[in-house]
Amino acid sequence: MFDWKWDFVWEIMPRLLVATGNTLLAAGAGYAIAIVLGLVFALAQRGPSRLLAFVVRELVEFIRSTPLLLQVFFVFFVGPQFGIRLSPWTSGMIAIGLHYACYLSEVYRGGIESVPRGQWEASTALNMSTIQTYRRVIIPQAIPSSLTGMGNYLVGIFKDTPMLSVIGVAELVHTANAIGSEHYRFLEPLTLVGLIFLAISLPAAGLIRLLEGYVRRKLGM
Amino acid sequence: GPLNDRIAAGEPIRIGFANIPVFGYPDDNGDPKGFANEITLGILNEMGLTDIEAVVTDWGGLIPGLMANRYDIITGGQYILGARCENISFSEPIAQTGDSFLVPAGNPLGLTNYQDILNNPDTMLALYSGANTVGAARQEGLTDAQLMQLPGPTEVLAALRAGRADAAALTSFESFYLAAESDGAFEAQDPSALPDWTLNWVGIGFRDEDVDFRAEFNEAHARYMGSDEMMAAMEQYGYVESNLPGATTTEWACANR
Amino acid sequence: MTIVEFLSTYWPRLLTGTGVTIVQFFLAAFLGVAISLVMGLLKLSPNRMLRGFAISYIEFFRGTSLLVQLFWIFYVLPLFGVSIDKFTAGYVAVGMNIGGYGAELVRGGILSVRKGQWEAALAINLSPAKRMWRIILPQALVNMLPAWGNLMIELLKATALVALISVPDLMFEARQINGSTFLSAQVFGTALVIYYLLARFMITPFMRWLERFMARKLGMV
Amino acid sequence: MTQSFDHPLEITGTPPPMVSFRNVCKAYGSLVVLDNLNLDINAGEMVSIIGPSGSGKTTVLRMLMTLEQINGGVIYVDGKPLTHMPKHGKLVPANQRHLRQRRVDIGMCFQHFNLFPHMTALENCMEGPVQVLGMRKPEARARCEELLEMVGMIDKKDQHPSRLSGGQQQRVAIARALAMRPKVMLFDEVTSALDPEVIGEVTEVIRKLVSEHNLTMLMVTHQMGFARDISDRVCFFYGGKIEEQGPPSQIFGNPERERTQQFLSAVREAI
Amino acid sequence: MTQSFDHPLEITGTPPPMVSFRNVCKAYGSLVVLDNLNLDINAGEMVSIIGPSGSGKTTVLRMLMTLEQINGGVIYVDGKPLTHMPKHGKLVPANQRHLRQRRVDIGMCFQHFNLFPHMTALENCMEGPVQVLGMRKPEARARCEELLEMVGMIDKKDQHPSRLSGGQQQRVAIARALAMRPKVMLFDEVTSALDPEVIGEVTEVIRKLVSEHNLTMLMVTHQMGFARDISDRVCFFYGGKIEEQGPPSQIFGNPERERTQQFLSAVREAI
Ligand SMILES: Nc1ncnc2c1ncn2[C@@H]1O[C@H](COP(=O)(O)OP(=O)(O)OP(=O)(O)O)[C@@H](O)[C@H]1O
Ligand SMILES: Nc1ncnc2c1ncn2[C@@H]1O[C@H](COP(=O)(O)OP(=O)(O)OP(=O)(O)O)[C@@H](O)[C@H]1O
Ligand SMILES: [Mg+2]
Ligand SMILES: [Mg+2]
Repeated sequence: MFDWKWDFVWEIMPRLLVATGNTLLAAGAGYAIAIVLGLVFALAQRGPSRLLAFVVRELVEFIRSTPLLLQVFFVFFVGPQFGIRLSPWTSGMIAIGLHYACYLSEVYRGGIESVPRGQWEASTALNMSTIQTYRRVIIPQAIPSSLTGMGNYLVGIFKDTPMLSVIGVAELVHTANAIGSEHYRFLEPLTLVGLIFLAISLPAAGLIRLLEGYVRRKLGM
Repeated sequence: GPLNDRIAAGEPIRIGFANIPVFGYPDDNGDPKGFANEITLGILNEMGLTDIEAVVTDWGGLIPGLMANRYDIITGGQYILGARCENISFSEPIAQTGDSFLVPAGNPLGLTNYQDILNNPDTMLALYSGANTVGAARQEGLTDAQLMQLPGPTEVLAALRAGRADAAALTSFESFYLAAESDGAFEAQDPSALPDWTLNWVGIGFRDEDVDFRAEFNEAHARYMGSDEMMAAMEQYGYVESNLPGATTTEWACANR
Repeated sequence: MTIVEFLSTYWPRLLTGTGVTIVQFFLAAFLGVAISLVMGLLKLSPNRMLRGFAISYIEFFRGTSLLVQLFWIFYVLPLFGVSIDKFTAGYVAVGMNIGGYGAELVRGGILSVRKGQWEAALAINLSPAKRMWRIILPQALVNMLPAWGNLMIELLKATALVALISVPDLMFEARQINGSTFLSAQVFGTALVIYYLLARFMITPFMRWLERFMARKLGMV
Repeated sequence: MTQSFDHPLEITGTPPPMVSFRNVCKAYGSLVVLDNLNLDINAGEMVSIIGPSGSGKTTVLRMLMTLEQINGGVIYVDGKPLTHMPKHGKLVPANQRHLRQRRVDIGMCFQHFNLFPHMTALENCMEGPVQVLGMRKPEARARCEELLEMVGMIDKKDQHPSRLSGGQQQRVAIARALAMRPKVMLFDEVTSALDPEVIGEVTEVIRKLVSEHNLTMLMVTHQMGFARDISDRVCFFYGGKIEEQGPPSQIFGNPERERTQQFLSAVREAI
Repeated sequence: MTQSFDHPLEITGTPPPMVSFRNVCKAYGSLVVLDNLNLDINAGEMVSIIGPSGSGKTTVLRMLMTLEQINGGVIYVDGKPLTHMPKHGKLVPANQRHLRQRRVDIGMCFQHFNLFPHMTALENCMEGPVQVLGMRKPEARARCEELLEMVGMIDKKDQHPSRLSGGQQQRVAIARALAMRPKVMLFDEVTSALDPEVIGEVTEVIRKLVSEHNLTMLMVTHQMGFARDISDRVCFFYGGKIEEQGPPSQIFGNPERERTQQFLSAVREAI
């Protein structure tokens, strides 16, 4: 029953590799946005302005509580009704970046809260400003405990790029499904998608592990 | 084959289909509807088989589910294409149909076929990824710059509404159905505006192992095709005489499509 | 069709779909938490075999996507003679996938507990299991809870993928209704709101409550 | 924590005291830790706080460092209110900006050190001068290396705190606080992890900096020898109040109150 | 860390010493902290370790608690090897199981307390007796409440560590360690955060438990008074070695070595 066709694999490989490029690009750009924006969200929620904290809190809750698929859909198809007309790529990367920024802001929050209170007090005693305290004392110590979460999302963001297919970005899963419907064979394309994801995420996870080790050593932990 | 074994064991025949209007879809009770389903049920009835179980699935799950023995026959409107014939077995054709462009009401840009798109570089054509229309568009000289490949009808309609695409290439059944459902927002173009070679034949899918059952099915198919009984059932789907497959065989479609 | 008409026609299907989604969520969450704990702990085990096993599990389930895993469990395993019904296949796949991500969070949380706590537990000669369960994990939990809040919401959204193997959950019903009516805005809008309500008013409050509860338990308020 | 200050307290004396607690109250929930505390410390004065465990000694320092909010009263530093600010002729609880401005004058060294684990000993010391005082790096390094030298930690200056012994960490913490040269220095049991030899050295360092820069010093200690040695005045805390205060010779030699005598007789026994 | 022990060391004497360091070496990277340490402690003996900061006092306790791996030599407890185990007639480095078995005899109280933040004072104390010794809860509670009473912490028994003052935390840590009644107790500067009055009380508690249960005690301290009061023998550590040891009267009254005299004269000055 179980038949695996190698020649079919070689036939579809080039198309999948092109799609892999698209996936990498979308995920990479989205993650870059998310890393920075996530920190902004996390800090805004701890900032002095109650109103800003509330607004950002609700925004984060809304974005992370609703499916990325529908967000992408809305940015791309409903945006033009409000005069926002972005290309599929731009809307895709903004949507995915925004979505992951909300996840990362929660990861950062956990990291920040796990820094012992004594560190805040020591910074106060040196009369460091809030910004200096975050930048020099709290965030460097929050990073090691945030790294696992950040690693999870780096590995995870690749697997969310299929959401971009609803706006016609030809990423990996989209392409594999197209190949499947053309040939009525889904086994090879979808399995290859899994393997390609694995080939991307293994080095990514390895990189994070190295980074974790480096940071812990750097902190003398 | 396994299907005959099932029937011998007194188990129901499971037909699998995705939710695609006109071709095959479940009604509100989950009962199989659509012309491909009706014809399949008619032929099975002709064979004296009435113990049927309907399984609704996702489009992408149709073929893998058939292979994984989660159902026995896939209905739901499958074009008989060469690449597909290599991987599953089709019954003799049950319909022939062409494609048709769906455009905003009044067709402001006058788009009726691939050449119209090609001649107006600012236009964008929406189509389903993995569908036969993608190949057809490419063959007509269109490049990816003017093609927007989307997962399904929902996205295609959204793209037309948002002005992201100016026309969509769909099967004529779907095109007319969507136009009718759109309260006049869209209209379907004449299928004959598209080249003859884009005409396709629809078949019912079987596992390769069920070659014995398929032969019996084809025998009943020959008796049932075009019968008054069938044409009466087809009325509600807009399936007319010209949709009958005529003399075309699956063998020919596999070789030429 | 107005939204009121739409809802009055389709509410029974959306409601049963929501019910299935909730059941899938709880079963998958239960499985996912259990796997996270086991794999997270195994990855910290001094035994190379166990560690290797955990690493393979984590990297495999994080690395290949849930989509591919569902495909394999539902459509490919039967080719090897293992046929699981769709409902079970759904929550098992989602739970095993989330378990891979959760395991990393567990590991990260454990590593962020200060060294003095390990030493103090050792000094009263707690067995390794009790040391972990009674001293380290409760403190690790506090550090990782914000990230778990994310993961639970992701889990809820991930259950939407079981629609692809025809588990009649909310997303499946929404797609079916959309497939026959093309009332995309109403259908997906309603689904979006339901997912949002579940996440925002069930999961998030519960996780926040848990965070506060644990913080209180640690006397950290 | 709203209060009404219809009659803002005035600070008298010329020059005004460097630190001045006026009717300060502090409670944790229902536990009243400090009850109407009044304490003036003059510029350049070195005051030790002694007293039984849990009597609120650390709390006094933490309030002055603005780490705890007070429940009543006002604290003045250098003649100006610290915990409050004037507004429409009244004193209202201070906002963050005011606190930060006034905090420049105060530095603190913690019982648990609270060193920054991701910085070396030298980096820990340089952090304040460079980031807060805006000092140039070479200058800050020179100042900090000198301090680390004085506390006998120069050879460990490039180690992270996790690789230092208890006493070594404590000396780095002392150097870090002194590097800021605030007007008022607060020390919370900073000699507890030090051996007697090092205490002697550290006492010298503190004394030198105090006289050179006219620092005001407030320290909590359990080591009576250190208190006697270094301070101009000793305050004995008991039950949320100052039970007795005076020059060390008087407190240690001739205490008036019964509770003080009792505490000190235990001390004599223990040593 | 492999070693060859062709001639496993023998422990002599009847009864054998409770704790026995034989040629123990310890280095952090290139920094040699302990160099061929030999030290025997008899059952029921109370030994204090004094010495300058960074001389390796804490390291000795941590090695005995098996928190640090040693680089050479063997540590015996109760006549049996702790850091090693016999295998084919040779001593090989111990595995986790062996360590865990032998560790029952040892308890330690840390300089930084390391209380479990998620448990109240009482729960902290009861954790060991209930979970490790398998004691019934009411019994464990009775024992722990008695201990907390003795260290003056009974009224705070339901507080979490974050709400306790430094001295209060330290007393809970002492009670937690004593509740286990190990054969060998290790104390690392446990009186540093305590005021002299409380030191007196705690000394009494320790003395009482030691004589009642014949505990062996090894403590690091900077408080000479405490060392003199409580110990049968005082070891002066210097430069990774025991420079001098003997009964307190000898060490404090009549030290032989120059380095000891120097250290103690600083002490006398500081007090
Ligand atoms: N993890 C480590 N890595 C490197 N060096 C270390 C480490 N731990 C301790 N040291 C060094 O080993 C030496 C001895 O440390 P130890 O903690 O035993 O000192 P100590 O005698 O207890 O001093 P103190 O009285 O200050 O507590 C110190 O010089 C310290 O810097
Ligand atoms: N965050 C808190 N919540 C509740 N009570 C607290 C808190 N911090 C301190 N306390 C209580 O306040 C009292 C005074 O604490 P403080 O730390 O000022 O004592 P201390 O005089 O410094 O004692 P020690 O000499 O033991 O350090 C103690 O009884 C303590 O239990
Ligand atoms: Mg204190
Ligand atoms: Mg030490």
